[in-house]
Amino acid sequence: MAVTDSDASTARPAVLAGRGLAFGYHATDPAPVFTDVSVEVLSGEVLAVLGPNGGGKTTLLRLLAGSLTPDAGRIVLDGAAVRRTRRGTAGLRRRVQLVFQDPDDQLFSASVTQDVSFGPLNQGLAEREVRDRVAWALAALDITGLAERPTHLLSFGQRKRVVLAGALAMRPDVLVLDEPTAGLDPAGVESLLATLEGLRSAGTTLVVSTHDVDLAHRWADRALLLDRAVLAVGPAREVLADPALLSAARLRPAWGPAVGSALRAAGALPAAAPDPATPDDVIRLGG
Amino acid sequence: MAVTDSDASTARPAVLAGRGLAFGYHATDPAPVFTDVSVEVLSGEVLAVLGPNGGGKTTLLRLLAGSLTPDAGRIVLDGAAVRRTRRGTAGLRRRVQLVFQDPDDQLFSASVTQDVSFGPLNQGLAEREVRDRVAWALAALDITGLAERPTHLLSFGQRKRVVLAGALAMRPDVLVLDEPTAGLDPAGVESLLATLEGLRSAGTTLVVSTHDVDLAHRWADRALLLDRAVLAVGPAREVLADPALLSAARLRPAWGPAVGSALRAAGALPAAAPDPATPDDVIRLGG
Amino acid sequence: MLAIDAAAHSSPWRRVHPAVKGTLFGGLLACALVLPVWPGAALSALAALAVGFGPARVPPRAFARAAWVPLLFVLTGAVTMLVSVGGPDAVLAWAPDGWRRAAEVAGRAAAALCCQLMFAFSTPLADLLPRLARLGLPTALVETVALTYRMLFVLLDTARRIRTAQAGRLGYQTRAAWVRSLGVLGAAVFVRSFERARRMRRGLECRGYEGELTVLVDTPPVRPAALLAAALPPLSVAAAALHPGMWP
Amino acid sequence: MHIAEGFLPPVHAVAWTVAAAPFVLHGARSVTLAVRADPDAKLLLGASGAFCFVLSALKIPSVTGSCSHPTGAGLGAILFRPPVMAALGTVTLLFQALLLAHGGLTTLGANVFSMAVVGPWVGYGGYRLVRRLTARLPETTALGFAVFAGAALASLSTYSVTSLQLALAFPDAGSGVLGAFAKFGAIFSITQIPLAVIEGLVTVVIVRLLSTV
Repeated sequence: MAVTDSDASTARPAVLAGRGLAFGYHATDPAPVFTDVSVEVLSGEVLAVLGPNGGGKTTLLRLLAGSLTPDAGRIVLDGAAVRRTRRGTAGLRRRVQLVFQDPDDQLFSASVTQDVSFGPLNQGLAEREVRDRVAWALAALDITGLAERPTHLLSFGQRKRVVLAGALAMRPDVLVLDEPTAGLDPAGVESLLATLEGLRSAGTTLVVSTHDVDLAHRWADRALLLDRAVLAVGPAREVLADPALLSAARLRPAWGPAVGSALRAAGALPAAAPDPATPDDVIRLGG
Repeated sequence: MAVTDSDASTARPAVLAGRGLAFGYHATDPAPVFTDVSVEVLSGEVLAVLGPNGGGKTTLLRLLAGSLTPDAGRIVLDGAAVRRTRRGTAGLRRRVQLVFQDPDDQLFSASVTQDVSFGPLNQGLAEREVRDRVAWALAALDITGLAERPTHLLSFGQRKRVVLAGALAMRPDVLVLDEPTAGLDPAGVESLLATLEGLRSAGTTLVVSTHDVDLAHRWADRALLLDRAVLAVGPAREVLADPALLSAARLRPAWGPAVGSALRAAGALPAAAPDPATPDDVIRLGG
Repeated sequence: MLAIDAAAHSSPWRRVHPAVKGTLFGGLLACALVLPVWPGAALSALAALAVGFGPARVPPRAFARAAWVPLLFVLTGAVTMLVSVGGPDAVLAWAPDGWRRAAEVAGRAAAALCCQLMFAFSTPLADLLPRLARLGLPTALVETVALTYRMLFVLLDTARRIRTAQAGRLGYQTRAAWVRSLGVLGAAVFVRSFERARRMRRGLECRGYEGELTVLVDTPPVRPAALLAAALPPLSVAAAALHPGMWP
Repeated sequence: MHIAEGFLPPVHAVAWTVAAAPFVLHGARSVTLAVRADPDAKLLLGASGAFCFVLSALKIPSVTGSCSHPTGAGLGAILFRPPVMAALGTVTLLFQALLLAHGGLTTLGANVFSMAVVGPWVGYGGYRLVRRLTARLPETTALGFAVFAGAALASLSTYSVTSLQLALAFPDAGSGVLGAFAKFGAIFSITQIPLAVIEGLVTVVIVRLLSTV
């Protein structure tokens, strides 16, 4: 049942990997979240992590970004295991930036500029370079106009962008995003995706957790299904087109591949055409 | 372009209505959220309120539930305008219960039973009847097993259910839910929908805000599109099948009607058959 | 979220009346404090540990982790009793009988600590709060304390997440960064605490809140037999310690 | 620096409880009156109590390499005034004893006296005094000095009272209470003086940020 991707990993090098990861929140829950999870993040890809709530998505993301230390197993950055020292963790955090689901957990400063400059200042950069970094990050997220605004007067979508700018200002190689589209309206989702796509084409690797099977199906290069263990990992178009796999991960099937098959069977879509990615694609077919 | 529902309102009486509502958060924003919004909530229906973030969904819900007082216009309960007195507001709040998106806004007590008992006790009921109400509300939400649990050790989905039970224990005529499915995984959404459907068939009227066009299309009786003004209101299957209307409200089209039309055009779905509600329906068509 | 609280809520003794657990562990605590340290405190500690790890099934690892900090305090404090300062012969000298005194104080405190921890590990604080009203405290005060309990978990969660986010952006790498990050964190949590209060008022108003937060509190009767049984271990410890003849 | 459960002889434990009682009762009365006057104050005070608890659970770096926690007495006194802080501090200490095993139930009175009574009053006094002395300096600087003094003095006085409480309970065999006070003071000063400085600095950052909001 599991889909493997032995060939995909040969094409691009793994920039980040977790090997045999185990983790549990022992203080409050005797049962571990998972005991043996391995994952490779390939350079330049979008890796989507999907699974039910409580399946360990956030935990895996936090382990990969050095925000939690695994009980067993290790994190490998550019082929070298990350040491469990202060310096080792700092090195990992500098290269891999985690963005949480709730922007309020990460917006702790009074103004946008202050908040985005927090990371670069901690890296000990000169003030001039900090300013450049902040300006660049705000421009990349298309929020230069918000620079002087107090954070508590921003809308939810704006706050999400400021948090992303704060992570980006660290110039990470890998951005790890926990449910980046949660709480955004459809227009907000589209515009955030366009921004993230821009970052990806500029070379940033993206790891994204989501509940949205259709979003992952149309956007991610690879998908990993996680429910206290890796249920499947492989090309998103294959893994997320398999209703049996998705049901095992307590997810609903994606519309795109289901509709694509149905339309192909009905002769309304050429056999070689890709699955529709959005309802608009379906409407366009008819029009 | 606007869809009206003059005929629907004749079938069922309006239990709750807002007429000519205007409101602004003057302390933080000089621009009003909206200046003239009218809405009718029909007895026993599920009314979905959709629109972009910042379009006024939460504000409208709070006005309807007596959590905000309109700058202009009035709230009408069972045909009588609600007075802007303490008693008038208290009466409205008793009949119309609002459940916020974040359960931590409404959970104040250390244990589930204690928290759910607050509303009924506040109504001055005898202890015996309060106990019955609590037991009934917990059973209706399928969380009888959580009765003795501390609220702070519950998952997000569980806390959402406890808040709902707390609202239900007031035996309201109308439940107003702000983004009830936000933050839930697909399995959690399905199970909550089943629970809400149970409440509806027991006679509770539901007003629900959501971003999820497909969810509203398959579940709601009527839909209202709101973007600082009412863009459309009418039967959900009509309003949410109209891509132009949805696009005006900065929403994406729903999959269901788009796929239904495409399949009908391809001859894969009988002309009289309903639109598929979920990807599973599409898969079943092929199988 | 807090280990002791989480363990107490899933304790098999959660349903035992707080007065019964209070009698048992409070009695043992009194024995540890009042009786001759040997064998009184030792017996109290043994009884508390036996009952705690036995029928009350307190998780040993969590217990050890919780006991560590106060034990460190006890040991540090006891160490000072080993020496005497400003004596006639030397500025610093071994205190006469210092070992015995330090051991006595440390032993007593360690025993008392075991009793306190076993009580905390089997009795959620939430179950004690309603008793405050029965002690005659004003309702306004009891409700405020109960709200503090509820909100502290929400705020603790917020503080942890902000801290994690700061750490992810290298906010705790150097001492200077640490001070700045903590200041930012403290200010953010303060602002959030007010925001929480405001939002909770808004949320509760919809549930009919007009100033009172009355809730249904289950008041299981205290069974005299259970109280008696709970008093037995402390009484036995007291008897054994006061009648050394029982000891060979 | 919480005195652990069982560390004080019973007579001392009772005596410190009696000493702290009037302050706590006074604080409880102000809280009760505030809530009766405005029921919504209940939510604010509950949130403030939770804030005090969370503040005292933050980890601050200490010289010994381990971590310690701020007392929060100075900040609490500046934000909420000492009488209210006596009540909020007592709640915090009770919660700490039962939820974190920091401090005990029989030693609650002694800990309340040092952390919820003396600390806040000394801190508040220091804050007001320095505020008056620096009235001519620019506002930000003056506020910074005053807050630093308040927070650091609150922390230092707390640990001094704790040392005194221990010295009274366990006088030195040769030099009595004074010698014991020197001993306890010397041992705790290794960690507590740097902590007081750090807590002072952190509190300055907090108050500066809050005054800009």
